[in-house]
Amino acid sequence: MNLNKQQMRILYRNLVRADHLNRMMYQRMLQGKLIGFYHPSDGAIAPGVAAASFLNKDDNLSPHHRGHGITHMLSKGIDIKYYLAEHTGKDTGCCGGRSAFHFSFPEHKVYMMSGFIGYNFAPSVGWGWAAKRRNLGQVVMNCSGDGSYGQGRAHEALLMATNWQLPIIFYCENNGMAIHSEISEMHPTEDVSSLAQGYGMPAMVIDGQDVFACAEAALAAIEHARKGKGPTFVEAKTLRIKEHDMGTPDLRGWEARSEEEKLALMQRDPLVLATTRVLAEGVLKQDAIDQLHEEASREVQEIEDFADSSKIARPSEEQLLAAAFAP
Amino acid sequence: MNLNKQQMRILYRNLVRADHLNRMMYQRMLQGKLIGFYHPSDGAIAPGVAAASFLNKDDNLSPHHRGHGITHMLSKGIDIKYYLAEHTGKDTGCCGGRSAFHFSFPEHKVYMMSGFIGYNFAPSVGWGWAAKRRNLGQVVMNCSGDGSYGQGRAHEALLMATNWQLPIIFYCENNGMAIHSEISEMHPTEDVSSLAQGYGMPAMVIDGQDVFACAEAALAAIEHARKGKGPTFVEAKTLRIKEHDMGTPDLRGWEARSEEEKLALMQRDPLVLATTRVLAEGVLKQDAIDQLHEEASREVQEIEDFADSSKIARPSEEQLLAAAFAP
Amino acid sequence: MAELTLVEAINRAYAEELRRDDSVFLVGQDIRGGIFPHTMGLVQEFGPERIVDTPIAESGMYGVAFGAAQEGFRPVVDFMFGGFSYVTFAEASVTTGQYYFLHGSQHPLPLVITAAVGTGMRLANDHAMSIHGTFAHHPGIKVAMPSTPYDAKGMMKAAIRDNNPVVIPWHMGLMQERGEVPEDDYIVPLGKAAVKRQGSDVTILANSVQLKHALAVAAKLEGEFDVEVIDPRSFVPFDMETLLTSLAKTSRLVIVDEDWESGGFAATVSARVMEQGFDLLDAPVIRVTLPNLPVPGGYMEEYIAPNPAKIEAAIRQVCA
Amino acid sequence: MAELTLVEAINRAYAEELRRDDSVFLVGQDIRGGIFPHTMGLVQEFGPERIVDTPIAESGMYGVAFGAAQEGFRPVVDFMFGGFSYVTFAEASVTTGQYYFLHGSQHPLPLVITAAVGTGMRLANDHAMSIHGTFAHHPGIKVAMPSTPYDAKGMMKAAIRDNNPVVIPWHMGLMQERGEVPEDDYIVPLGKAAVKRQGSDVTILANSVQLKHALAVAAKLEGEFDVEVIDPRSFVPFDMETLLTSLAKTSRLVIVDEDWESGGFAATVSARVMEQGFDLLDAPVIRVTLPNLPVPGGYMEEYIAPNPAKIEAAIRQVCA
Ligand SMILES: Cc1ncc(C[n+]2csc(CCOP(=O)(O)OP(=O)(O)O)c2C)c(N)n1
Ligand SMILES: Cc1ncc(C[n+]2csc(CCOP(=O)(O)OP(=O)(O)O)c2C)c(N)n1
Ligand SMILES: [Mg+2]
Ligand SMILES: [Mg+2]
Repeated sequence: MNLNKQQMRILYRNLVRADHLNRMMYQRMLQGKLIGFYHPSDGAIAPGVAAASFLNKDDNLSPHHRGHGITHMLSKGIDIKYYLAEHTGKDTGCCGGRSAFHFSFPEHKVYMMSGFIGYNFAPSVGWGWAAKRRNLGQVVMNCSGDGSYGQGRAHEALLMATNWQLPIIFYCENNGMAIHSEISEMHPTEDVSSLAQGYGMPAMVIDGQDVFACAEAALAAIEHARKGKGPTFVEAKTLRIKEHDMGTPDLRGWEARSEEEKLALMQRDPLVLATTRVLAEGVLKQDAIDQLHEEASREVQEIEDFADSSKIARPSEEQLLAAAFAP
Repeated sequence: MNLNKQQMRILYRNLVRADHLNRMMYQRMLQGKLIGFYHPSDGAIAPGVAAASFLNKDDNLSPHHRGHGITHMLSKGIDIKYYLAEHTGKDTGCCGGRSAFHFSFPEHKVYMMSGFIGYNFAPSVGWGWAAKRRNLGQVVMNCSGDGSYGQGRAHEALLMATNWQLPIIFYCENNGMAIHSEISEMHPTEDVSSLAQGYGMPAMVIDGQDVFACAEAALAAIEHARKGKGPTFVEAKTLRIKEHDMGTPDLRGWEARSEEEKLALMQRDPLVLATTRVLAEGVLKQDAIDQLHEEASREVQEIEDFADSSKIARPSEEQLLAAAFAP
Repeated sequence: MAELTLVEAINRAYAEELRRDDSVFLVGQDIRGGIFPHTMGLVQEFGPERIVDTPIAESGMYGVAFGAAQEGFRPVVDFMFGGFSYVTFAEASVTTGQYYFLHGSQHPLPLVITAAVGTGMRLANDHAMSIHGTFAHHPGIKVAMPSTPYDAKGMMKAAIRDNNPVVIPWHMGLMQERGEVPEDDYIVPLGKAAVKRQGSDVTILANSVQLKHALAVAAKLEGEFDVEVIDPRSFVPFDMETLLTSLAKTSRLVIVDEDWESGGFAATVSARVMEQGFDLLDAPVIRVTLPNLPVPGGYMEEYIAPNPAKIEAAIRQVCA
Repeated sequence: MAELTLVEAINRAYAEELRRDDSVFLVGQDIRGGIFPHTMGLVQEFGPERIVDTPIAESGMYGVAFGAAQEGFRPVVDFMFGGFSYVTFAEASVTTGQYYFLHGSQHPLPLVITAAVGTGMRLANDHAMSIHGTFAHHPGIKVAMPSTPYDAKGMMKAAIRDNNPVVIPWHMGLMQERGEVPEDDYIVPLGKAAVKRQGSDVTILANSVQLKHALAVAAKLEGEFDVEVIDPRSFVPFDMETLLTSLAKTSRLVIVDEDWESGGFAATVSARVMEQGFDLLDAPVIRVTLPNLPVPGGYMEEYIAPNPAKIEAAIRQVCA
């Protein structure tokens, strides 16, 4: 599936936005202007942009936890200012400031995050079941890391999705690490997607640094699912340039990762690669690119202003108790 | 791996015993002389006999729940009278009459049963881990049904066993059913062992009605594991001739299984097939076979006498509370 | 009005709700064919699209309900035996309980968790444990349990129509319990206790099989003690008002609960009475519960489960 | 004697037990490198054979501990955050709790479950929930929680040497709490409460971070109320004797517990005091707990968690 220029521009623009937003989150965390923790997405923004940029509004999306799903959500058209407000404990936050890093945009079919790695698999089966029963061509984009496939829940979802031929894309953003653990120790084969073989599920392995390659794979899998042909496993090999979680040391096993290693990874930054390509293929000129960066800076500014000018949520215990159950 | 005659005789003898014991359990349940429930093993005794007859005493065994593990336990050298006493609530039972259908023979490294299908997988990883760390050539024989591989726990065990190259045999007794569910609806490929491909784990599919074929596979997998070469998946295709659980209707999906279907299955009863073979190959003569049956009848009688002549366990609540924690 | 068993009453609730609302469906293991009779005949009427069997994969199975509920369906997820809900407990308790509230109280999660529970079948802990107390410990989930066929139908219908996750365990000891069940579309509201017997000497709070025991003991002690018997029916929300009204009259309370002494629902009620009804009490509240032991199987469960003799002894103690 | 933080004290307990007994080992996720500092330096001394990292597969990870314990090892299994134990709750609670007793009390299961718990990090429910109450609800498992670095070391050592499954959560709010920790090989026996402050007007039972709050409030109210402060330390077994002895003196009790009101440990203690100490009481026992809400994150957890102001208010109420 070849991308047209319009599609490439959408992807590139979202990549720029994702990059700016990740930097903003990192900065704010350093400055103590973010609640809880932040898992930086440096080097790993291409798969999420590709997975979510061409979903329909009524497709279900479960964002990967890295970068706290911002990459995915902005690409699906969600206004991140409500998430930043949430992540700073403000009453304008998407969950009223109650959820810390969790999020919910039900009108965009991004229902939730749970702090349990692997939580995404079982609900995806439910969304896929609902989509199949409704038969309106909805798909489920289930994004999570290589580590999440350790969970038994992943198996149950792969099994049930294949049994029922559900329209689910198992989109694995494989950065080769889970906290300090290397995938070579935690998974026995070269590719996580080898698991798909066990179910007879089609699988693709792609370069996760190449947003365009990722999008081609995502679009193919989405089309496959929309046509009722069942699930696909897409494995994007990506990188983690920074530490797992800000404040946690950046180790491989129990030794520090070297700075050279990380410098080498930066050479394969997805935005660097995509820029070379859009310029070379005449998809965008440099001034258009500059403009995208300016727009993204402005977007970041607006997002931060919104969050910063919002009030800290201060409901009383009684108000909270009154909100515990749905009417 | 070819079996010698001595091995064939051991297998045949255990098959006869398993057959007699299963009939006894079925009878007793009908007569109301068994506590709880019983899941008859008619048609399905060959895999368990093969899996357990050549284990060492210090190898770990997790018996399949069908037939309540009796087939497996007797083949490992466990005296079933303590289990029948348990299953009838007697104080001579292997768990003091406290456990209903559960069992425990720690000195034989049959530690437990839990009522949760799939419970076997995670402890097997622990036994395998311990065996590897001790490095004395112990193996873990992990027996369970096709249905149990629906559990995410199965995936976690397959993954960790391959990562660490643990000496575990994943011995799947695939009778094509789980309660009323057919495997064709519950698993997407022809063989459950296709799952093993996902981990790069070696797998074998064998005729579960042929106790000798099962034993050849089991012995090969055991040897592989003892030599430190890691886990193997062994899938024995077997049958369920009777209902899932005594008292539950015998359905396929939601329709009754036909009597013809079950009559056809009986043609492939493992004891019938094994008898033909031992006679044809001169492993046993008819009078020796008759004698094995007589011995098995006597064994059953002794087991029943032991259970029936034992007293119902009647500890006080205080005695039970005093036994809640290990000293 | 028909005489039905408790499982037949649940069956009626399912059938009526499935007919009424296309978004209602059932998911479980072997519920099409049935392990317990409460789903009998449903697949024939509603088809396997709405009576859904899954592999033995409790997380995935629960995920069907959870995800479909977010999508606007109204699933009933059947764990067969209550203990099996623990196989996916992170989802069934934590993720479920926090979904609505933590995410800003904007999107409901209408689902029903059901399962058979209780002693009496001699199956031991993993097949006999109660779950109402554990679920009641985890906020964001309603929990109720029927004691009669009438309540079983009305409570299940209320749960299916509720916009929150609701846990409805039913006790295997009541499976064949018979009672009048109207054919109309009625509900038993979640959160309302029922005074099953008026009395002035002592209040017994008891549910499910233990309610039967309590009523039998109350009848037996007639003349000696005038026993009021209350069925809480719902644990979350709990009808404290009805209980305190009763205590204002009787000043004495025995709580019977087939769950463990430690951390069970009986402890919660006793602690609340301590805080809200201390001055009403003429004697300490006594609990009749399971001792803190994994439920043994075989004959032994009878030695430890609450029973009429223990209830009677508690009444005598609290009235002494 | 060194001044150590609570996590350093746990680290010492691990190192000493790993040195003493070759059957002791640790299993978890990323404990070699460490998420929290309590495992720092251990892999360097003991190697990856005894400081074992697993994939993100809580059941499999727990299975390493469970199976190895049956094989005679003495594992400590670290769930990172307490809520993650729910991912494999069928095993961690039911199968673990029933193993020894149900199978005839013949074969011990010596393992330690540990994890970080508690509010204060603003991470919300799944990362902030308590687990001691839930585990205490499930029989066959011991549960204790350290409030000081001294207790952390001695309690962890006791747990590792115990022949039963023991759950030892530790509160993130005490991670950097400093205190004297002897270098000797001492243990803090499971099941013994500690009277942290003598008093005659009212007893406060409080643990972990809330013990700090309780002691601060007691000091603040000095002169006005003479407050006795007891740290239960162990929930199962629970030292009822020490509590009743205190109540014989004070006649008033406030229980502070960072767990939900419904089904939490505070409810159990209140109910037991009702049954065993009713006549000692001059006022109803009051609980200061989390309200029945999924723990919100952000600033909001502060609005609902027990704190010194709420404890003080409870003292004033119970002494009124
Ligand atoms: C059930 C559960 N176990 C462990 C964790 C702790 N944890 C948070 S992120 C993470 C690593 C996830 O790895 P992966 O899925 O590869 O995503 P990545 O962080 O590499 O992008 C772990 C183990 C958790 N949050 N939930
Ligand atoms: C966790 C759990 N879920 C469901 C059940 C109910 N159950 C008991 S046996 C069984 C079927 C098992 O199928 P399989 O593993 O193929 O073994 P078979 O009975 O066919 O020999 C089921 C679903 C259970 N005991 N535990
Ligand atoms: Mg990763
Ligand atoms: Mg089967």
